[in-house]
Amino acid sequence: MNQPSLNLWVIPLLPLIGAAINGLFGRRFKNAVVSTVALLFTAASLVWAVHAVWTLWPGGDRPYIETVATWITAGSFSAPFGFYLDQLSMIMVLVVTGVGFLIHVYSVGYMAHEGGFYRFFTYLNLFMFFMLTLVLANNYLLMFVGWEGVGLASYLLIGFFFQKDSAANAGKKAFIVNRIGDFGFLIGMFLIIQHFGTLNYADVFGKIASGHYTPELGWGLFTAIGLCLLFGATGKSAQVPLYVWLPDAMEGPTPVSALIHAATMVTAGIYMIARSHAIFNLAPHALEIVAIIGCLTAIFAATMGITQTDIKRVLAYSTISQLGYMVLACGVAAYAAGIFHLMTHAFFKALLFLGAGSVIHAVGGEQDMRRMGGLRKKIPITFWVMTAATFAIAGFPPFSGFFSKDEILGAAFHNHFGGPVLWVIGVITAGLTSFYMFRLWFMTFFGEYKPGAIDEGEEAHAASAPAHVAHTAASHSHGHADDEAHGHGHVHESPWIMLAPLVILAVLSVVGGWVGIPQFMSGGQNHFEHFLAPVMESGPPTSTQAAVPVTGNDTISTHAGPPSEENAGQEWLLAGTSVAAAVIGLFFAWLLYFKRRDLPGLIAAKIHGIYLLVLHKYYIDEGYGAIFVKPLLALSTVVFWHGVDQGIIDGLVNGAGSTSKGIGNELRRMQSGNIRSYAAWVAVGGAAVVAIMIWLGVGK
Amino acid sequence: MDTTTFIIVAVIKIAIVVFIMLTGVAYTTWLERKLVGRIQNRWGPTRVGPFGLLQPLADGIKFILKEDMVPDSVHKGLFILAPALALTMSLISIAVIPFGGDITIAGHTTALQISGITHAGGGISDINIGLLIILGVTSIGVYGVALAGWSSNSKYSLLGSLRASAQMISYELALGLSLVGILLLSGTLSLRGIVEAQIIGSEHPWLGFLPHWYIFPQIIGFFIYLLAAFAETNRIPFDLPEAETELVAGYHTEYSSMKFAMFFMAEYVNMFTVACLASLLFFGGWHGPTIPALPLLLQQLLPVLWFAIKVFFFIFLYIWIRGTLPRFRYDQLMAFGWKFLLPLAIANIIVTSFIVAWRG
Amino acid sequence: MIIHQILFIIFGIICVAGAVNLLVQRHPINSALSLVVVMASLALIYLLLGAEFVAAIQVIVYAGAIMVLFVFVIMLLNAGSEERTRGSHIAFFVGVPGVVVLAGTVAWLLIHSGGQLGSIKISASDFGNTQDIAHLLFRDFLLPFEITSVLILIAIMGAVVLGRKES
Amino acid sequence: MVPLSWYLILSAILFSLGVFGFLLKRNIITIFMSIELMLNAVNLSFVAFANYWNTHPAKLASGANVVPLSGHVFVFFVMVVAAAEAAVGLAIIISVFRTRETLNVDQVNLLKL
Repeated sequence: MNQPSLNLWVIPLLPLIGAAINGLFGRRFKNAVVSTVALLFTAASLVWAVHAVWTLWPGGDRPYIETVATWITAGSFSAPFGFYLDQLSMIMVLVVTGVGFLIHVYSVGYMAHEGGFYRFFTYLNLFMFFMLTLVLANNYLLMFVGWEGVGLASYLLIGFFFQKDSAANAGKKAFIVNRIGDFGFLIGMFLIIQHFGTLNYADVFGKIASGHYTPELGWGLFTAIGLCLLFGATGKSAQVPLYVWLPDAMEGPTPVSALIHAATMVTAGIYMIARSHAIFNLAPHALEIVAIIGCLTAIFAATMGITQTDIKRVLAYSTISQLGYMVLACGVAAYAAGIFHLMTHAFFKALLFLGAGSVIHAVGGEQDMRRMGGLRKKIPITFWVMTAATFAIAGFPPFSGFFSKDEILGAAFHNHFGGPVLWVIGVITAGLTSFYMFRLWFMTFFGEYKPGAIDEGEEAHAASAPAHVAHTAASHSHGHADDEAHGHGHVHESPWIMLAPLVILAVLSVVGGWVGIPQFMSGGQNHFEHFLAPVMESGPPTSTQAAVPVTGNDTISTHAGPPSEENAGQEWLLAGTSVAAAVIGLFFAWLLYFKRRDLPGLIAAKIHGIYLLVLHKYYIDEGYGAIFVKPLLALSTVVFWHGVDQGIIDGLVNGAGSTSKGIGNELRRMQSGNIRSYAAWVAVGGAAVVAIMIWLGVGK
Repeated sequence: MDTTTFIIVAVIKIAIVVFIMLTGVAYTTWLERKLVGRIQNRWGPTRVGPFGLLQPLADGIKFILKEDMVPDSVHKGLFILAPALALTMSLISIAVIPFGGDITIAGHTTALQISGITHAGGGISDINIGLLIILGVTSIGVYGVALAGWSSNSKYSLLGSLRASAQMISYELALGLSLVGILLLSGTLSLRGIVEAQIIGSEHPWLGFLPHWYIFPQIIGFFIYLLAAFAETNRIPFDLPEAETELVAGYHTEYSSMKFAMFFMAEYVNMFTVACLASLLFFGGWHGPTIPALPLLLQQLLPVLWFAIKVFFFIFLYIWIRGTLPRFRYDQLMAFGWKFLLPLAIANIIVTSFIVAWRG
Repeated sequence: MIIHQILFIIFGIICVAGAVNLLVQRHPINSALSLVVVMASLALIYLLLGAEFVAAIQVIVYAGAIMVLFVFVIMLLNAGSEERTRGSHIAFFVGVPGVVVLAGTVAWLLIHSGGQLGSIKISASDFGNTQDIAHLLFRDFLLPFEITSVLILIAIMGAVVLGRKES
Repeated sequence: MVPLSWYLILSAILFSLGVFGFLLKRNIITIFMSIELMLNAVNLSFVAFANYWNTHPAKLASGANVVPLSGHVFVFFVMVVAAAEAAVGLAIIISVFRTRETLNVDQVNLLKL
């Protein structure tokens, strides 16, 4: 179809220009100029993205593929600078640019008093560039560029307060853990290259769609690719076992946490799995593992979230948990539901983080919820938007979270592989989510405002917890006290430049789910799913469907499929159950943190062992430290540092030096200062040259 | 012409030319003494023969008969070699100088030039690079002076020869460059060719009466040549190498009898060479009025007369200047050569080549 | 043209004799004069080859200017006979064999395959006359020619700087 | 009809003698003269080859004709370089003699560690 070029390359390029301007000249600009530049280019990117989506909306040729330039050509393999816009990347690009823009606006207010203002916006714009590259790329390699780039931006922004050791360490941790995941992604790409000879989506999926690859022919290959990609996704999207970096990433400024570590970057893994659904569809075992990992992450992180007292850490674990949901959705082949949840999550989690930022801003840099309370009256707008977000994430209808979560749970229930089990875990997670979110809500906004207070639970915890763990927690809770100290004592509402994005996001959190009201409720079709359907079914449904009887029970269905009329009752039941779980969570939170505030301490004392286990995040960090980091460190120290580096490499270098020195010392005797002896050497050299020329027969 | 005849004719020509040249040299000394005497208001040689005409002969006999002294502690080989080298080199120059057209004696036609060959069908060809050979031989002549001074193992000699070699190298540049204008105009290095170019050009005289001699377009080149030639021949006012008031007698202080005579002759032969060259290059060589009424032999010899007259004019000029001008100081000499003559010669070349190029 | 061969042999022998004399003589002025002899006879060999311009400038530039400069410097420095010093062992034990090998290989090569090269015919045409060289020099080789003039200029300045007495 | 190899042999002999002079002579001026001898030896082969190519027309690898006369031009350039070299070299010799008061190269051996 002939359509005008959309110039998709402009979308990522605009933030890059902004980053370049701010990065190169920002030091000399005033803050107003820096923020104007950053916002202008982000807004332009948003406008361009909307324009592109709008152009394609009424049934344009999708996917729209645009190749700007050849990047790498090696033999038959080539990876272009190409961009790819289909329904999936439309949603992603809108979420990224939209939420990104709002967070940029928010940041102008939030970062107003921080040092390195220009640096912050440079990094933020740089992040936008890479993220947009990631979602718009038309091949895995370019996606990987974005993938690595957002990792870089994330590293830079987590370590934004680099004067602080904990921030710098958190940055390094994020980077290194991500690298481990990237390794999997890379291996996956290599496998794709080896077997498909290309990394372009269109070609890879086209080859799969051509039907040469039936599950039994290539299930080993596809499982391997799928697992490798999944490993990559666990790194980027903070899934078990590589989730450990995300809580620490909260060291970054709060808008960063909102943008990168909640709304956009961490969803890259989900996007990647959804993008590769054609591969996963052919790898049922890989999908099973995806589902298991998602499920595990969801419940695991939810339990850890219960005990956290740092407001941002609660949200961080919540993010991990919600990401687990999305991975679960992918694992049960409900990619559309996963993406749907991704979108709604982007709205309400960004809102939660920004709201938390606003709260932190209001109480002067305090992040420990135990020192908050009763803020409902003092910062009413923040309270209301936080309320909307909390209800959204907890899954109360008609907030957006309800619809997306319900989609996932419904799909999980219908999954062939352990459907009910997954569903039960999902529902429990939903209840836990509701519980800890309302815990946050109650602790922050209700009760008495008690700056400086430490309740009994904390004392008990401090008394019993090992000292170094306490130190970690304390360093986090006081994290921004130094840097974000703008006016202790007086609690005040944030400026409108911060509140405006909050309000917009709040509206989105409320209504964002309505685009995907399931069929059994609305009676019509699920618009969101319908919208995404062409992409998600661009795989070979016929072949997979045909494969079902061959492979038997273990095979997946590509999609849970719209439930039939008879199942509507069951669907209502499932939805009701999840709402009930949310309500139960709300009730317990109200009971423990509003009605009987002494209870949490008692319970913690009662089940002290479990409490400590959860409080210390199941000692996963310590376990990793003992199993991987320390042996690696020891190995590096003994073998690579002392052995290879000092012994072999330094030995070679120093040996080369001392050898040449020795040779030079001997050859120095040749330099007698006697011209005639020099001439003798010249003569010998000339003789040698002539002899060699004759020997080789030059000129014959 | 077969090789034997060629050799015989060449030997005859060489003998005649050398005889005339040496006689000329001898009588130039007489002329010089006479003229300088007159300039200085005295008689000059008068005792030997009428007007002292036999004086050169007497001098020659004296030189030959005097004891040939070789001082101790000289470098003997070079001490003997040096005067011979000087005279040889000056005489070699004569070999390429044409004195006229050709001459027919007893049915044999030959060129009035040692290195010239007359072709059977008429026309004469001489050596293509005659001018270059003269320059090269002149430059070799420096060795005579330089070695003489050095081998004498005497400070005056050494200083004289140092001065001589520096002076001759310096002025050789100006000398060579002053001739480039001529070469540009004539387009040949052959001396005969240059003269013939002037003769042929004279069929259309400048301004209707001036012969087409290169003195007129190359007046600057001519004066540069003249000055450089004076320096090359170590004549006053550039006779610093043998400045008797400073260096006793310069490079030939230690020489006596026939060896001294050889230097003496070399200097006068060089004067002749330079004078011949000046006549050939700037004054049309043997070009002059022809008298068709004369017998063939005389007709053929008439150009030689014109040439001799022109050469005599330059010899006279040499002597005249010797009797008139004082000697330069050494730094003046070097400055004059390097800072005045050389740039002027280069400017002359540039202007000439522009004009030549402009006229196509 | 047996006469050419005879003349070549005569001048060649003079050349080699001069060069040997250059080595044998212990006083630099004798060596310099030997070199002048070599150059003069080379000029005659050039004339035999019909290269009259090259022969002329060989005499004018080499024998008449460069060697005069050498003689001048020898005279100026009043250089005496070569001293007998214990020279460089390397020059004797490495350099001389090296040169012998060099000369040996070249000689072997020339003797072995020199016959294939054929002879030089001295054509009656005026090959190597001044005009042709001038055409080549001022047209095809104009740039190198100008560059060498710059080289000469630099050499002059270098000589002046080196020769100037420290004030 | 002189064989080309005669010229080349003469050239080689002169060149080797030059090298021997360079190696064996002690006086710096003589050494310098040996260099001039080597240059002259090379010039001889240039001129010989110029004549040779004149009577044996040949083509270069690039397909262009060999210009025989360029041998003469090379000789011209060699002479120019030799002249420049002599000017500078002799100036160096003079300044060396001024400071070291010797022309013996074995005694001018400061050029070492």
